[in-house]
Amino acid sequence: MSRSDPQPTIGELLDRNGVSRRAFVKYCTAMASVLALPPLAGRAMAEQLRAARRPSVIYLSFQECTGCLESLTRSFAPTIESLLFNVISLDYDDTLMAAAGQQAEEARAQAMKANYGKYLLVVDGSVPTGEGGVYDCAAGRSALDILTDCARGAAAIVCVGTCSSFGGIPFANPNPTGARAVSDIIRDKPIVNVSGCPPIAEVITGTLLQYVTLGRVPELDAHLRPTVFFGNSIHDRCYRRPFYDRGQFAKSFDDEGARSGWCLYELGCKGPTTYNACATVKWNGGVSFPIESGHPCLGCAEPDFWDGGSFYSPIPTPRWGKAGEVRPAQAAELAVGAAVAGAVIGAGSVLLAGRRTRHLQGPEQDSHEKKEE
Amino acid sequence: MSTPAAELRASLAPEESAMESEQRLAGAMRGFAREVGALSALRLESCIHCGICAEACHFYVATEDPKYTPILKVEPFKQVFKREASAFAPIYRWLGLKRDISVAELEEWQHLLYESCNMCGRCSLICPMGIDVAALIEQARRGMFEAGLAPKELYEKAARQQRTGQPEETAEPYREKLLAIGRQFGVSIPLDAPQADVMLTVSRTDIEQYPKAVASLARVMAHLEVPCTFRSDGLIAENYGYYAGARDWQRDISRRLIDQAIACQAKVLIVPECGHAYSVLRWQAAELYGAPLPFEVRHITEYIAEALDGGRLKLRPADAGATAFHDPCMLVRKSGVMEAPRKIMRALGIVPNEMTHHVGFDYCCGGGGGVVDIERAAKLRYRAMENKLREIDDTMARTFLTSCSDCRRTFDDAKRHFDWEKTPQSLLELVADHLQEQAR
Amino acid sequence: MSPGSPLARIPVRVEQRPAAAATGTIGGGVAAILTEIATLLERLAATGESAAIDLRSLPMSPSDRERLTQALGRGEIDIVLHADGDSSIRETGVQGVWWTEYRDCDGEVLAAFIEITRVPEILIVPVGELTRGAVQLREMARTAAAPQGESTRVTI
Amino acid sequence: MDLVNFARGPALKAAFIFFFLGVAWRLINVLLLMHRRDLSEPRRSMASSLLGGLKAIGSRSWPHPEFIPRTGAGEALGYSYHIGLFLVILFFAPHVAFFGSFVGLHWPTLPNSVTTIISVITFTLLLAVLFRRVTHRVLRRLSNFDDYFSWFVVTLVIVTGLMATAHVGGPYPTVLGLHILSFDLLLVWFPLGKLMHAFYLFPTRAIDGYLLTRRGAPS
Repeated sequence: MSRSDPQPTIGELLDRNGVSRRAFVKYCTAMASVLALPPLAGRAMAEQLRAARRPSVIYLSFQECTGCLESLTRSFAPTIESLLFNVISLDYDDTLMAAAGQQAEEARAQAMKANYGKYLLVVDGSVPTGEGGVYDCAAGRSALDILTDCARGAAAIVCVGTCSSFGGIPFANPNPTGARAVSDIIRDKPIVNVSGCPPIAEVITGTLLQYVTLGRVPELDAHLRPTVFFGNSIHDRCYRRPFYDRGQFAKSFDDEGARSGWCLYELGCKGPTTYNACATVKWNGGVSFPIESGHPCLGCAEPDFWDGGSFYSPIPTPRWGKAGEVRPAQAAELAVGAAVAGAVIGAGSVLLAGRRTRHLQGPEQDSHEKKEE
Repeated sequence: MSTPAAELRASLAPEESAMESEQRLAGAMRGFAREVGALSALRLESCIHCGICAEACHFYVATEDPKYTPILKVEPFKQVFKREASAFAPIYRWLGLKRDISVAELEEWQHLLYESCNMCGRCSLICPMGIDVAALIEQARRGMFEAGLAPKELYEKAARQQRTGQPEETAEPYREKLLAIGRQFGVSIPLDAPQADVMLTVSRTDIEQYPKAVASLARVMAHLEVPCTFRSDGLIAENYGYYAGARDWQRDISRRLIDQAIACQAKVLIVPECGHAYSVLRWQAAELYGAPLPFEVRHITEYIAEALDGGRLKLRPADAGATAFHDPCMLVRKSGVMEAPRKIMRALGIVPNEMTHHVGFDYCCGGGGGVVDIERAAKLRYRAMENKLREIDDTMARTFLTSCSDCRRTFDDAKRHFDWEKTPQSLLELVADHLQEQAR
Repeated sequence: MSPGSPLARIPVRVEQRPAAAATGTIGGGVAAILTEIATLLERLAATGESAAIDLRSLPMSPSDRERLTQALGRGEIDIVLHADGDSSIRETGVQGVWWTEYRDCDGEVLAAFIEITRVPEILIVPVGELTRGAVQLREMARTAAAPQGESTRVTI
Repeated sequence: MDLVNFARGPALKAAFIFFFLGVAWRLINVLLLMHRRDLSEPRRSMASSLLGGLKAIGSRSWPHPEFIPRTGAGEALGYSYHIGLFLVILFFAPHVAFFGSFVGLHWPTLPNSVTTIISVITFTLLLAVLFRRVTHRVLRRLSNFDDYFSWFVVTLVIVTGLMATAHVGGPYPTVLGLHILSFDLLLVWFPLGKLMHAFYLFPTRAIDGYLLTRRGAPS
């Protein structure tokens, strides 16, 4: 799968594969729309992309469920998917590639060697670090080992999914495998996190496309996510926002509010604290997204979403550390316990105060009588 | 010009100025510590520093000087409470978060607690938290007394009264003066009866300055034909221990009266026209005495009003013209004697022109709390009472009545100082002058 | 689904979005877009600068969109672009205002725009394509002269 | 979310415990201090004195008419921001979700536009309150660290809340985290400073109201 330099430009490849200029402009314009770029930028993007060379991509899967890849393969229509593979050169993906075993590993080694310092590393899944990384091994090597090895020659790393971005579900309490995010392990390479469980297909392809178009890592937020997709919270772009502002909330999944499409905040929607493109790009080619289907946002694109309390309790719901949410009885118990402890200490402080004031008053005797003597 | 330190020394009694700094501090701590209790703690803890009490205080209203804010006057007490007895006191001491009070502070507060507070209780009525600020000030004075910082006028009077029963040394003992007043006004003075239903007391101010008021008391009581008596060993109603902040002396002074009342098996002890004497005996004596008093304490206006109610007394209408009445703070705000004087005035056919602030909300005469006795306080006192005089003038009254000899003395003093045209008169005297002989 | 099926017993209600008030008047959103289009048209006339409005970026309810299409109306030109699916480029009732919808092979809308331009740029063939076409034709002419088995399919 | 999880998790729990512990500590300290029984003969019956105490709880909420010219404006300012605070604390939807989860109840909420307007007004009033405290001669003389810090803590909660609503000052989860943290700070500061007046207010009014009524004095 690897090619020898000089690689043809993407434009040449497109021509060779019979993809028309208009089809490509159309694709780029659609992408620009997804990226929320000005509509006319699609043409410029098409020109830039045609002139660019395909980067070699190595796709590593670690502690993951393959949901991200499932999502990715549902990006747009198959023709566009083929377009995607015209834009990048996917030199290693142990799930998708035909080769297996020794052959596959050799392909990776070859691609790494040929494109050292230039290839794009895509990582899917968290990296277990417990017990020396024994929880995830391929070809006799731990994920940790493979990652550090592959990262060395990478131009940049794209973490696909919440697991590789933030640790995800494997990282969730009690994290038996010592799972870590890629950014916790690799600190000397540009990293782009495309979080989500899974990420929206168009967000993955869009990020890769953006990287190829720009030739560098795009603008990122504090969690290293591309701001074009992760710049707004679900809540900010949610079509149910007017209900939130008016204070109209569904209180249960089968009440009048839920049927009327009111805000799901009180049913635990994490939209306000979740940054992703679900409300704008939507899913399955723009058909819908969870809130539109009547379910609160789970906040899957955010770090620690699995440990953030029940999916069905509102954002400000108090949580007592790792133990879970506070129940009224538990809160009352805790309050009473604290109050009793406080009362005991208070009683103690009164004893101290009594001793202190008695001490200050001196021996019990009329002060004036002393003075008179 | 003398230095403040010298001025302070001059304001103190010799025993007090002899005290060393450590003695002062220890004394203050002792005094404050003794006053710490659930009630004072709640009051001290509740303050939110809203500053509203300043607006109730005539010293602040007159000067607009923030140091006269009532709650600020108890600051040393508050500081000692927080540092020694509040919930976090051990932590405050451990971390040094609350300073110890200093002698300099105590000395500064002498002026605030004694010279610029009449303990009139107006601040207690305005506090949105409901704090009885005046009660705290009484307690704070007790600490100041222990620190040897009570002004000499109050200290010496209190000391003498505790020792001898008389706040001042007089050429002729008050007992003799009392009998002389009887002779002068031609009323019989019942004295030292072994048994009487009613024990009478007399105000030192009346004996010295307003003998007619004393005679009027005897005359009214004689008219009512109730077995009553003065007692030589419990004659003076005032309590300078209270003013000075001398808790133990206050108790001893009260006990003198209590013992005499018990000795003559009195059912009622009558306090003459004196506000603080009534308030002290009525509300504080039992606690200091350690038991409920076996007799009732009544102010003479209350007693007369009761007699009017019972039909035992009838009064002739008084030709008083437009009349204003000054409610003594110690009687209304501190003691709830609200209706009695008005009932009496009605019986005399007087409808008073009320001042802007009246009954429970009236301004103090400026002399209460012993302030009228303190020489150093005079200048500020005059300033504070100007507003009161204006309010009285605004009533356009010809006759100006009150029912407290200390208030009367203060207004008389103002008459001299300001060349004020009104003369404060005693309600009791007016009653005595208008007794209606009943057909028997 | 037959009336007796258990599915029929699930209560279903069609969601009405709040903006879709059936008043018949043009909503504020539609009026704003029409004003914007007018401004862009004026600019096009004055400076020749084309513009486009991405319909994805406009939060519009289906009824709003319906009102917008009705307001703009249908023009004289309908173009279908057969490139990885059938996309449509239609002139609206206002000349110079085009309603463009890019679709994929399944007919799903990938992107929708209102273009304010003389001719949508995607229709204009660039110089490179012209020369490439010329090369192709010359090649065809050359091979047409020679005996030929099957014709070559050309993708444009 | 890390900050939010910390703020509503361990930090909230610690603050919650500290709040109840500290409040009980301070209240018990006052309660158990020595109390002398009032041995004087009451002017009013026990029942009417108690009633007087209850009455004082209400009547002291507003100055006696005699005092209004001098204090009305100051008290109105004080009350208005308290009312604003209570409305926003109790009727903003996320707050209902928050407090409701402690007691297992839900109650009606106010529309966000209303709570936002109230918050802005309350914030403005708080600024006015601070300005007054700094400029008014009595307040300036009385004020200590407690007064200023308590103001700061309350205002911080309002400001971070408004920032979260208006989406300024950083990503919403960060600002929300700061908002909840500032509330945690408020819980911790509550038993340490003058905010305790919330607990002392009614007892003090009632007890001194009772004592004054017992004497027949105005209360």
